[in-house]
Amino acid sequence: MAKTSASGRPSRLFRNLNAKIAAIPMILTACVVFVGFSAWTILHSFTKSRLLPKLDFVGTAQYERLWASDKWLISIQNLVLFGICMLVFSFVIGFLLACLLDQKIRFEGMFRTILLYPFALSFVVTGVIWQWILNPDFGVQSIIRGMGWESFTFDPLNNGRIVMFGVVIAALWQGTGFVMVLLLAGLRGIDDEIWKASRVDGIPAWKTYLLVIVPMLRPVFVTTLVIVTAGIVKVYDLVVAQTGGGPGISSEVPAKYVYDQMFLNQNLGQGFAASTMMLLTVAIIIIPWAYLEFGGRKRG
Amino acid sequence: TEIEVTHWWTSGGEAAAVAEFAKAFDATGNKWVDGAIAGSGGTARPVMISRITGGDPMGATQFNHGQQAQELVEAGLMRSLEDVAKADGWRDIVHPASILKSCEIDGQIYCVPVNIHSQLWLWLSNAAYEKAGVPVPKDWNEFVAAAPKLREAGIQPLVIGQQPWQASLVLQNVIAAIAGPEVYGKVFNEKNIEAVASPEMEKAFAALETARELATGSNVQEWNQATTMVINGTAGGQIMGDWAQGEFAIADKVAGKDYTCLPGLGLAEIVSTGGDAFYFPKVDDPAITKAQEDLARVMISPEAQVAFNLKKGSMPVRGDVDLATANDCMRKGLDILAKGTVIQGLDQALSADAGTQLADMMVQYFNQPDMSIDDVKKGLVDILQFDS
Amino acid sequence: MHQSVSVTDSSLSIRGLQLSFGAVQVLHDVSMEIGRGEFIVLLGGSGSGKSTILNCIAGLLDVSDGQIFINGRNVTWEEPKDRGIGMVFQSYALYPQMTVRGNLAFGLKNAKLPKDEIARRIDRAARILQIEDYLDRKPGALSGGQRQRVAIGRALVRDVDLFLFDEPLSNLDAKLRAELRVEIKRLHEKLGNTMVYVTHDQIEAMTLASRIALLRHGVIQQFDTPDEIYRRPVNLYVAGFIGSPSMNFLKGRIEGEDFVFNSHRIPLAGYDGRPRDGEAILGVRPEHTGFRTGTDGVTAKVELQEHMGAESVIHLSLDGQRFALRTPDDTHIPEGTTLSLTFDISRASLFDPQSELRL
Amino acid sequence: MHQSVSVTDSSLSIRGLQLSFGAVQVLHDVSMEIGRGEFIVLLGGSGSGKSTILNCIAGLLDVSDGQIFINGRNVTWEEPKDRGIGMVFQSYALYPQMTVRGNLAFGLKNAKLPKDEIARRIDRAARILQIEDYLDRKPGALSGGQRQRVAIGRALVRDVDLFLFDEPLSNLDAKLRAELRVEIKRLHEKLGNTMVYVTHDQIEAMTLASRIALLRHGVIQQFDTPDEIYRRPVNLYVAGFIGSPSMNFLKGRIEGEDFVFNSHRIPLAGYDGRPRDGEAILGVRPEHTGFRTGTDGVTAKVELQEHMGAESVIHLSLDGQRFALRTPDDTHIPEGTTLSLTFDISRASLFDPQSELRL
Amino acid sequence: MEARGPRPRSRISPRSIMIYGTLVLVAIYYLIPLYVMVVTSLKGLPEIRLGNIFSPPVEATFEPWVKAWSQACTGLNCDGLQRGFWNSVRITVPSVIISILIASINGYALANWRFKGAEAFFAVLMIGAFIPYQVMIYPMVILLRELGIYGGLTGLVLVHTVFGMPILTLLFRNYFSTLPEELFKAARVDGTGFWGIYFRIMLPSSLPIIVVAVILQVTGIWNDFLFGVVFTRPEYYPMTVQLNNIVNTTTGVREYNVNMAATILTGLVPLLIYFVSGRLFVRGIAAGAVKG
Ligand SMILES: Nc1ncnc2c1ncn2[C@@H]1O[C@H](COP(=O)(O)OP(=O)(O)OP(=O)(O)O)[C@@H](O)[C@H]1O
Ligand SMILES: Nc1ncnc2c1ncn2[C@@H]1O[C@H](COP(=O)(O)OP(=O)(O)OP(=O)(O)O)[C@@H](O)[C@H]1O
Ligand SMILES: [Mg+2]
Ligand SMILES: [Mg+2]
Repeated sequence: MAKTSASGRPSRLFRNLNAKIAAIPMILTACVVFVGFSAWTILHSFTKSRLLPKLDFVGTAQYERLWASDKWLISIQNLVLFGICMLVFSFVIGFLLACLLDQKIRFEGMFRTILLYPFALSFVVTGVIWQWILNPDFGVQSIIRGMGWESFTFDPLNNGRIVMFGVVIAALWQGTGFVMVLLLAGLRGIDDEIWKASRVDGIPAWKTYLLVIVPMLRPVFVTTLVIVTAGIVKVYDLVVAQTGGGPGISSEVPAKYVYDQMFLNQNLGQGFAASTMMLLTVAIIIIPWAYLEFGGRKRG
Repeated sequence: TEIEVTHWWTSGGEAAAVAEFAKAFDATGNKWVDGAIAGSGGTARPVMISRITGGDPMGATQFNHGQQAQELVEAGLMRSLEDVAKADGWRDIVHPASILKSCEIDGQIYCVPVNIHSQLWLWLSNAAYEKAGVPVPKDWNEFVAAAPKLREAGIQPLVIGQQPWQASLVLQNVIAAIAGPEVYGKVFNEKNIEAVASPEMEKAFAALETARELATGSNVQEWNQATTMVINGTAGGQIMGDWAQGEFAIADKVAGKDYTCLPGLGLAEIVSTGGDAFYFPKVDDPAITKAQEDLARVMISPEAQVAFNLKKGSMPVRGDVDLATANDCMRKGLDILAKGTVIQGLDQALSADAGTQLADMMVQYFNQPDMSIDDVKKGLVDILQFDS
Repeated sequence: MHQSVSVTDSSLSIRGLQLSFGAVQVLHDVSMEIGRGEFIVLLGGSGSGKSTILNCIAGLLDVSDGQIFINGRNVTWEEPKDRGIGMVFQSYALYPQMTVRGNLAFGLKNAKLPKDEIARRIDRAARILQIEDYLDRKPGALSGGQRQRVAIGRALVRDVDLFLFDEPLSNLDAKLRAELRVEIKRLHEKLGNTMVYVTHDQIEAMTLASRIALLRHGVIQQFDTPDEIYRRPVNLYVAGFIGSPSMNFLKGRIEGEDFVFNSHRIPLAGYDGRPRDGEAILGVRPEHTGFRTGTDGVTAKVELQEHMGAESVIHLSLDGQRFALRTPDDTHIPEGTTLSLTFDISRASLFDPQSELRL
Repeated sequence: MHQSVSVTDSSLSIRGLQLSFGAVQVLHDVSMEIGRGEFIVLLGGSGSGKSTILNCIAGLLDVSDGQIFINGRNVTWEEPKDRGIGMVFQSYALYPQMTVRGNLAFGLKNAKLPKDEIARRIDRAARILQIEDYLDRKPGALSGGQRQRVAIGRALVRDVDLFLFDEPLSNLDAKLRAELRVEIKRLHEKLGNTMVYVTHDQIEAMTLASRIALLRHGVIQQFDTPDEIYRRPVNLYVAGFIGSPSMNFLKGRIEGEDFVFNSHRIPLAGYDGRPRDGEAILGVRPEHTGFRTGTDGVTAKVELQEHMGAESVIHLSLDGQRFALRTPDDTHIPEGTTLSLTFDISRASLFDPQSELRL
Repeated sequence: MEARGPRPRSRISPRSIMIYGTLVLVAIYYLIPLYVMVVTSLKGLPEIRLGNIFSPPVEATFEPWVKAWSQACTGLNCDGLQRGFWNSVRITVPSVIISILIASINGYALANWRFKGAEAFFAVLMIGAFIPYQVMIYPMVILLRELGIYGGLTGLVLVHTVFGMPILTLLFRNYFSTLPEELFKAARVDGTGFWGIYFRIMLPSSLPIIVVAVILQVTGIWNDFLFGVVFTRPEYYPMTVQLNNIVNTTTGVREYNVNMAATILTGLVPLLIYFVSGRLFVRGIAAGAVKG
């Protein structure tokens, strides 16, 4: 302030000091919770911790056991099946519904609310309701049989081979509305003139959606994909509430495996090993995305 | 002093039983704060462990005794009841002694056993057999023989819930009853691999296959849903522990008249003991420490034992009480307990880890018709090796 | 109004167009007859209904009443693609994930044109618009001007007689706008098709149009050649809208052959019209005002001079009222100088203060 | 470079400013000395670094190197609010949830000024900008021009010596832009403070600036009065950038006193500069080109005429090359007419084709 | 000139029949579970056992609702859901407020005050959003124990704040980057600091995204079971724990009507919030959430 001589350049550290202070919760969460806890988990996955975490290392024994376990393999299969079904159906249905709602229709708000309300319910509630509706003794099956189609069989929750589809039905009911809203928001952001241009060009609406709009919505799809995938990987409550992993262990999922190992089997080490595998998978999927999203290009 | 007690006894009969403890405890001038968490141990246990390790322990908590709490004890988080036990002579009054043994770690007693569950029962619906026109079976063999008749009458011969532990209970039953207590002990306590291949075990495995056949078509999840089917006669029988009795009681069914119970599948006079116990986390507050002692004493007191176990449908942990009001089935159990063979339940014999693995395998067996009995044998050997 | 017009000689004919959005009427009885090869500019302020008319012509909006004929055919209820029009948008509206070639071909492929015909048309359009070098780039890799050219190309390949432009240049900066304006004019001369061009920029309107339709609140104020609109605006609004800086307005009275304003009498000899005695407003454009330093006649004080290199605008205070004056002379005139003004009455306009119409 | 400059006599002084975003250097050694009361316009194409310089002055960006002095004080590392500046933005950047009055008062309240002082300043600014009537409206209820005025008012109430404008008018339509341009000029004359004004519109630059800094790729090309930049552009880029339509360039040679172009010899008598023999480019502005119908001397064919009411631009083809010509005469000249051109050499420029510098 | 061309398109075209038809069918599918829940909750137990789940109650009874709200037992406590309801309120309100406050400050710092490394931390945060919660329970217990806030509301609020942070920060960051940067610059010139800009410029103009955040957090936290049960004492157990106790409590015959009533009661708060602010939700999503 006094002299024009020295550069007076303040230290880098103190520029934006307030912003850095404000970001402390985020930094702590990122470092302590997400990085720190993950590291802790990975470390303990090499131990034979049982009820309590202990640092007596057993090398990769937990992993060997993990991959020899039927239950784990089934869990993985189920997750993949569930994930693929969820992604495909929730995106296809969600997008179709978003397109329908985008047609300047009347009562849009009402339809939107109806499609979205299940999202407000917890997975536990969703699981309970759908368990009830899919129950062969008084649910859909018995209704249709009652209407005269005696041989009708739709009993996913008691049939290990198709039980995951029963879970998918419930999960779709719960989550498609949200996908739809995200995509609808994306559609609303598209320049009206694109539509006009395609109409003048004589492109049928479905073709415009498929060839023009979908590619334009790419960033929205990516965001939605991230959100949906995060939910898929974590799926637990729904399965517990709806099938409890049954019949038998045919609807086990990794998150449940982790939980069961840690708290039912009292074998923390094994649970940690399983969660480490989950972390690894997630990282393989997400890190390239995160890199593209936050690292690669500079924001303007 | 208020003391919080956590447990996972929330079903009708269980809750009524717990209320007896609470009543007795409140009578000592303390106050029982109930911390029930429904579900099973799987839901409740992480909460209990978290709270104990998280430094916010409850006053007392239910655990299945056995190996479950051992690490907590080793970590010094649990309070030793040795003083109380010595003073009150628990070692003398608790019968069978093995029940208290499982509370003992390094010579100290850490828990109060509150009941004995006998897990080896076949429950039969008299109404179902009446309807099918066959007499109520007296043992497993008759039960198997009557099954086709039941099928004809549109009745499910055997109902097994789809939860893993129910499946392993069936295994435990057939081995203990058909292969016999010695073989059972060799297999599960000694983890003797050769015993698995013994001819006695072959018979047991054969019975297991039969059980799977009889259970085909049963599609309930929970044990009490299965029991309900027996109660209203849509199923012939269920293999379940004595806690099923609570359900019969609530439905106002009378043992011997409406339903029949066959201990040891009607073939052997054995009980396998398993039970619940209460542990007491270490706390600093002397008032609570005192209350914990009060609670421990209340739980093992004859009066509370009688009241509790009548409601719970289980047997008291002390031989010196008289269950005059016990019903037909419980009498059978008590008799066997007094004179027959006592074997250790799987909870005690196996680690939780091995137990769950076994259960997972068994439930798979019951659900996948293409899984052969040889897979079970092999799996059993693996699990035993793993646990030894 | 339009009963006896023969249709075949006009390329586009709009008759009694009405349009309401809900309760709000946006277009009021808009009628236009547009000849083949004309360049029509729809000019007006924001919200005056320019885009709405264009969208009606294109078939992107359903009219509430009235009819639209293109090449003598009633297309009022036809699909946009069947009307034989090409359209260019303000935001370019290119399909972002397709190459330039893909953008140009998309509509044609959809119309199931043969491959070689498509290639031929794209080549031609690319040559005309000089976008041959970018044909394989995506729109994201093009500059604003190039994108605009591609957008025009998309209309061009449709091989239609009627082009519709909705403010095609307003997203570009001034310099580029001036350049593309000339290009569009050249293009029109080369193709000779009919164009309807929406803008709110009067320079574009003046330089491009063969006729301008000046709109206000959904009503056509004047539909005439640029020269006519510039010289003989039908009313005050048009007079003020066209020209930059705006026309200067002086309130006064007409008395016989003179316009009396304050204490000055300005002879109306040579005025193009039939003024009647009474209150009137004299409108003189800045560029039709002469000056010299001096204190006789109508005088005004210099307040500010804007130098523009080739010319300058002098802002004056004429008896307290602002008055602008435009001159090709850029020499500086100091603030406060008193100028004596002369008006070119032959190019001035007189308006009735009540009806606001030109006298 | 800047060691010996005395600071106190200039209002704003920028010395050796460098700025990089990551690896990209956006500003290259930018230095300017700006006197009290000057109106400086930063002119340049998109991405040339205009806003970046302005943000550095305001303290909204940290410089990589160099210093900034305001009123003789080194403010390089001071907070924006302590620099004594007011700033006006392109998007107005009014606080949407506050009334106009709240917007104006916001900064003053932050500075903890007494209530009556705040009221006084707001009154004064509102009077100057004629926004008294809207003081209690929210920005959403104002038109574009009114918002822009409020944005200026927000700078005004800060009572500072240095105003920074970042393309304040480019969101407005042409007519309003012209009006507000004049108002800003008036305002400057009234307040007499220093202004730094960013624009890419050369008309704004020419009419407003006391000096223009013409930027390209973060380098100042020329920093001089509008007149000087218009008359004697230092290089081809500047020459082409200023003026609309752009200056015409003719490639040829200087031979003694003449510029030889194709087969024509154009005498250079009266040229303002010291041309040397050799290759050269002659730059002539459209408005400094005379014409008459005829076929002698340099001739060109009319391709297109743009009528603008008060004047017209004639686009010609001169031996196949495009050539534009501006004339206050709007009479129509038919396409294809051959014109004979004359150039006002005293206002033309010659450039070295290699260095692109003016000769 | 008589020819008027084809008649105007009629309002009821096959196209709109298809659109509305599809939508109505889908809407019915979506409403069925709710219908079943409501209908079941109004039936008596015998009727449930006999009838089918879709038939309306012959004799509507509010008994199950009363029971679910104030009588259903968990262990020895037979006061239904009502206690859990107030606990849920006590947990949800501070958790929602604090988590949104912190996440919006983070988003603001990320969007407007970019500093070196900020994006890296944010990327870690985003990856963290995928980690199954089960993995976090143990270390979290240890952390809370070390901080001395295990078991109380503070700890639970912290847990919700931490796990809500990734998605909320993303929302706010994206939203704030869509606000004109010039607004932020203007405020700096006006002498407002980091916090002043946040509280007086950013926060007041972020209503749409706050609505989204509130909805997401209220539903998330209200519906949470795992954290509520693991990180608190029974006196703070949220409604979902009570719901779990009622639904999972197994007396011989399941009281489906009570279960359904309890389920609806538990879901009522988030449902209400959706029904009330669904429109704002979509607008807010459009305003900030869906931009990369
Ligand atoms: N979909 C719509 N619903 C209701 N009103 C509309 C709609 N589209 C346009 N309008 C109204 O119609 C009037 C004319 O709009 P139009 O877009 O034609 O104006 P414009 O002349 O093109 O203006 P601009 O120069 O701003 O593009 C405006 O008042 C506008 O508010
Ligand atoms: N935050 C940033 N990160 C990286 N590069 C930037 C950033 N801001 C500006 N630039 C680059 O710096 C250069 C100068 O930008 P600046 O905004 O100063 O241009 P400008 O002259 O104001 O252009 P315009 O007329 O388009 O506003 C541009 O090339 C731009 O891409
Ligand atoms: Mg428009
Ligand atoms: Mg800029």
